[in-house]
Amino acid sequence: MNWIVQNLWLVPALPILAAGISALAKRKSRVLAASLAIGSMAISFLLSLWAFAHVLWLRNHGEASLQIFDFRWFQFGNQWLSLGWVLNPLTAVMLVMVTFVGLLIFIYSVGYMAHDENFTRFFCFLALFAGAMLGVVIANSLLLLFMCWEIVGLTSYLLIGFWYSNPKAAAAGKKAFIVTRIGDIPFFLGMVWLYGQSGTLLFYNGGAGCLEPSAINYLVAQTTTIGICAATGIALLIFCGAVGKSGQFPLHVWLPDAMEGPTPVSALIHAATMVAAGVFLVARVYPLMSAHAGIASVLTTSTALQAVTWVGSITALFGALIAVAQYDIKRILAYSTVSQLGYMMMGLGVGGVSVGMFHLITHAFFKSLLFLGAGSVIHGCSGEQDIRRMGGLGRLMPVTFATYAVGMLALCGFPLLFSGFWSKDEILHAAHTWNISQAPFYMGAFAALLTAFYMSRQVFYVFGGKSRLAEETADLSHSLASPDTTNHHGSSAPHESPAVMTIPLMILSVFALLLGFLGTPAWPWFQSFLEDTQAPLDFSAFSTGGMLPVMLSSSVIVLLGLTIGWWFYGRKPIESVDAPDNVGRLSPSIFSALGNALYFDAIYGATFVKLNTQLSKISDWLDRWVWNGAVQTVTQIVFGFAYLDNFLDTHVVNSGFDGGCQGVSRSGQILSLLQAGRIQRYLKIVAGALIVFTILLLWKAKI
Amino acid sequence: MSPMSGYLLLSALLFSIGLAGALTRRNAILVLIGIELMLNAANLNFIAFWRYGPNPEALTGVMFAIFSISVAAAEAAVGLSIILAVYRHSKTTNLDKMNSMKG
Amino acid sequence: MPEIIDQIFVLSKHWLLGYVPAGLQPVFSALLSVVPVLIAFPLLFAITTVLERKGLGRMQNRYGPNRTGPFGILQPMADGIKSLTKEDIIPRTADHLVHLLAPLLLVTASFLVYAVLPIGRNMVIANLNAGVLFFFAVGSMVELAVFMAGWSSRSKYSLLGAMRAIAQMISYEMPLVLASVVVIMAAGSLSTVAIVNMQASYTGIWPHWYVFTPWGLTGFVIFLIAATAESNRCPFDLPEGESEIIAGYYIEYSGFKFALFFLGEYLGMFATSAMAITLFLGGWAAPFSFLTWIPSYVWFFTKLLTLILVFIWIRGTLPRLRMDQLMNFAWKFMLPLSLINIFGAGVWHYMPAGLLRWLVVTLLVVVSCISLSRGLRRGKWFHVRTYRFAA
Amino acid sequence: MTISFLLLAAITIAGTAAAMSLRNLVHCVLALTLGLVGLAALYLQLGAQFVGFTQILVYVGAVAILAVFAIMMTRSAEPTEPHGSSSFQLSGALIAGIVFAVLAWAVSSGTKALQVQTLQPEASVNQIGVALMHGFVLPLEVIGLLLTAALIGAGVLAMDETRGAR
Repeated sequence: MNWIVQNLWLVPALPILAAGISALAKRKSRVLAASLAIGSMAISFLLSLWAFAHVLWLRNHGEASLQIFDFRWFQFGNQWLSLGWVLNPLTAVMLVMVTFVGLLIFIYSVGYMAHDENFTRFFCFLALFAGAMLGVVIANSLLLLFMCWEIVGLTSYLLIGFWYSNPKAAAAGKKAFIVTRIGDIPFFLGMVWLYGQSGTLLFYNGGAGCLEPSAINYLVAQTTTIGICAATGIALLIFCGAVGKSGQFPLHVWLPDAMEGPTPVSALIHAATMVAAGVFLVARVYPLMSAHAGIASVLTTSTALQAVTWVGSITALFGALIAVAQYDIKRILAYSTVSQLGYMMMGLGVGGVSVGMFHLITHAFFKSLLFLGAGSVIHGCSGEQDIRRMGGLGRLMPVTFATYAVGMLALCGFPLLFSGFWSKDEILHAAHTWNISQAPFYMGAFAALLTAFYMSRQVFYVFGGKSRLAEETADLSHSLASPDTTNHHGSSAPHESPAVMTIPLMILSVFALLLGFLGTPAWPWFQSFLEDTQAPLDFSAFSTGGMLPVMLSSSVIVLLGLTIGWWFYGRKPIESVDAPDNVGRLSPSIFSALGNALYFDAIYGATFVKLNTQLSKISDWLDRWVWNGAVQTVTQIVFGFAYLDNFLDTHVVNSGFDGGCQGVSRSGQILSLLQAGRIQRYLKIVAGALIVFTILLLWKAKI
Repeated sequence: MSPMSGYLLLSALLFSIGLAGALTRRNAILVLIGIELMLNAANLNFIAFWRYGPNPEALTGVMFAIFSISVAAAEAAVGLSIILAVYRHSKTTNLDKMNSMKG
Repeated sequence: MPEIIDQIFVLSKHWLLGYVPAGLQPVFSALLSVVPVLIAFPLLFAITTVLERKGLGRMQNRYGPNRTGPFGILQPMADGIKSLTKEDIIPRTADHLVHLLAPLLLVTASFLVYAVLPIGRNMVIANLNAGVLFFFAVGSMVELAVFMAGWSSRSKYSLLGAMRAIAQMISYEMPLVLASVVVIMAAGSLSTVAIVNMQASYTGIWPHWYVFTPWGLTGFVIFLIAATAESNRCPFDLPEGESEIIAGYYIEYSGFKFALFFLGEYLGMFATSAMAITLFLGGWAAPFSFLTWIPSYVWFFTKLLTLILVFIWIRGTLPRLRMDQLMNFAWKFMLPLSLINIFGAGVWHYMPAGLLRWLVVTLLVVVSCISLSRGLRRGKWFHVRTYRFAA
Repeated sequence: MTISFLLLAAITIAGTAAAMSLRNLVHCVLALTLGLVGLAALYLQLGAQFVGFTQILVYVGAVAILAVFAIMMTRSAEPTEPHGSSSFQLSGALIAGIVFAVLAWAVSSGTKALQVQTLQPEASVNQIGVALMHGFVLPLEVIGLLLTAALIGAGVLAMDETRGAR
């Protein structure tokens, strides 16, 4: 067995080790923490490249590209609990992506967090997070995956709430933790179910793993009481975990709020890796997802995959709609991420692993580029996040602007040149040929239009026109009337970020440009790499299977979206901070609804949180008016009777009733003896029970 | 009487002595000691069953006894520190006087 | 011929047993093993007292006892006679029974631990499967004896001394046990005989003592320090510091009971020294392969006397610690270091033999030792004290 | 039913009974120690050397000392404790007596059916170690976790609250 396969564990272990060491380090040892984190990540990156090369080598030599290494962890009873890691194309691609993007973000963070006093802690968490994410990627056991998955959840909580003294950040951290936990409970149930059915949690184990044909066939054959086969049930439960982690439709609420964390965290967690973990999970258990009764052919789609598709397409449309009406630069990107994750899920559902994963990889690059660019903008504007207060930054921050534009065009899917185009087009094409329904295709196409629109809106707001930040500072200096403060704020005139931040941006933008050419229809190298087939260079692929019409129409859609964006925002520059949004003027009510994320937080608040309050209010009202009125009426009547009754009572009923009352009170007293807060009395009762039960047991044995 | 029943009887007697102590004494420390005694009686049972039982090579009884001793040690440590904490508030170790939940 | 001299005690025991009826043989066998130990070690105690007093005297530039007998070597006899004839005073409010039992328990426990110490080849009273565990289990009884002595006297000083002694002994028992764990890991056995046998082989002329490994050396040093504290000797003699609590828990004892306490303490010291020898210094094994012709028990007692001299030397050299320093030293330095040492022994076990593992384990131990001592120093332990004199 | 068993049983019972009935708490703990040492000797007699020594190490070396410390720190060494009402004591003793009677009945009626192993089984330290590291790893880990938690918990509980709040 090759060295890299045996020692693949080093890839996640190194960052975790770095995190452990920097957790013990002093708060002042900033250089140590940063160099540990970056160094370990760099080594992990090199190891990942090695692993990638090894997979390529295996492919070229026609060997099985699935390499596993299992070991026994510990024994309980007669069973051994095994863990292990797996190296296949999927792992290799994810490893390289996570370590590379992670490394760039780590370097970027050195500049971004330079002024933070908890620098050391930040790098500790960041390294732990990256290690856990890599653990998710290499895990060959659902249990190991789940463990790392939970560490990822924990670190995301820690990182989102990194500025915990800000109550919003603390609340966002909690929200992210709790919402993803809601998804994790079904995931855990699915895991338990899977273990109960197949007796193993290893994915691949030389024929005995739970993702291998024998186990899958067994699972498909099992039927549950509600009529679906066990495989589908387990797959749906596991998918719930992915829904939580990837911010899919019902559980997306945490992702926008998570933007309270430092921007590198947003880039790392909420663009490149953590949210991708959900998509990755679905890709990892794809054999389980796609398993269904009957013949396992590619054309029919399992129930689980249908669910994935529908959830994904709804999320894609939904996220894009909301992103249109946001003002916070990071929130726009966050909703865009939600939307793009929906795309990935949709791609997984309609087209298989390679389609969804291709978008995941390209998206990781350009979305982290966008986030880092946004971070650079925020850094340059001294923490300002509202796009209405920006503007004109294109001249002041040329590098950021150029790279941001690349990222934006890649996200929009600008035809032919940018990576987003190819990956998104792949998904749309797969959706077009889906045999269940055409609705996901149209939803995806509309989301693409919206994507182009809101991204151009954001870019025009931020980089176009003239700077509106000055207005703000003028106001501030006026209100505070203190030259010192003005000077302090005056230093916040927009400026280009330092090289440690811009260089990662440039590297990422190169990848955002070029990565798409790995997976064009003419040369689908990436897809064939994941699916273990050969990829010929074939330009005729464009014209087959309706590929060309889809490409053309999506190009038109993107250009249309960009044009609309220009029409509304670029044609004449935005004048002032308080000017209403140009689209918002068309239909303010809808726009504000979108601006408030379709009131989803409010809905959750109103339904789950307020339910109690409402119920109690209703009860209060009932109590106050209905019952009380009735009671009052009855009381008056009763009063009348009472006078009559009193006479009878004192002489006839009283004696008997008193006796009853006394009986009740006496029995209460006797019972209260039992619960007197005296431990020894409880112990006596336990001893008495022991006596009684032993006697009963012996008696039964005798007879 | 077989040797095993001798040990079992002894264990039962120890258990009863511990129980009697836990039931009759007023001092929290002594009650805790009584409970420890009951645990020890159970340990004697485990060892006796291991010695005379059908499957001694599995070492289950010995293992049980070892784990139970560890648990008893942890229990004693935590129990006694609880008593200390309570004493700091109420200035008594008499169980009858510890009848208030207030700190 | 050397074998016969080496085994002379074992052989003579068997020879003697031949004259005993078969039914009584187990009893006599035990008796023949126990009685020599019961005689030899108190004798050693007697020698040590005079040795210590004379040694300390030399270190303090005086003679020490030199009146009784030639060079004062009969001093222990005189001491014994004095303590036997002294009046045995029991305080009026004392708890008589416990007051009486405390020194007896101390001495009994101190003697019991000798059961598992191999004094020479094939010379051990009981080769127990869990010998090291027995040693520490019975050794922990000493704490109870100390408490009984301190509490039963009904004196504040003795109770305080007892509490100090127990706190100290419990704190140092942990590094003591953990330091010996490395040896148990290496030997794969809790039996003292097996541990010594593991060390009684040679590469060339060099023995396989555990002290000649980085973890073994660390363990040995920790063990020695903890043993000093366990036996309440200087510089850890706070429980009996004259300037603070007069004589600690045996303040109210006089006469022969006092002598018993003294005996118990010295026996405890011998026992821990013997354990240190057994665990780290190869027990009765000769230090070089060409010296194996010297009988094993001679080696054992040579090593024991050397260690005792080290103890005396330490006592004559180092000043007494403060109570908080003592506790901090145990919990913040010794305990973590011994835990790291265990880890180091594990690393040693799993690395291939060679120079690399020497380097790695040494580095681990040294680095952790330095960083832990830095941690101690930050809390201003052992810093240079400056005084301002009235000018 | 050998002499040594009877002797050790007598020591154990005498120790524990004294521990539960003496008035002075320190005497109680000392008597308890005696009883537990007797119990450890019984373990040795049954061939469970490791458990016996562990019993001595844990109970004599740690629990008894701990109890003594607790007694000292709660000032309950003086026999000022007023015994509960005699009816309270009587009922407790009665219940304990009945429990013993029932258990004795169970033992005497139950052990007749048992096949009794006459060979002395072996439990060397090696075997125990192997068992701990193979079949009983999970309990061992759990116990380790429990002990750590107990260590921290006991420390926190016993910490002076004015210092803890700082």
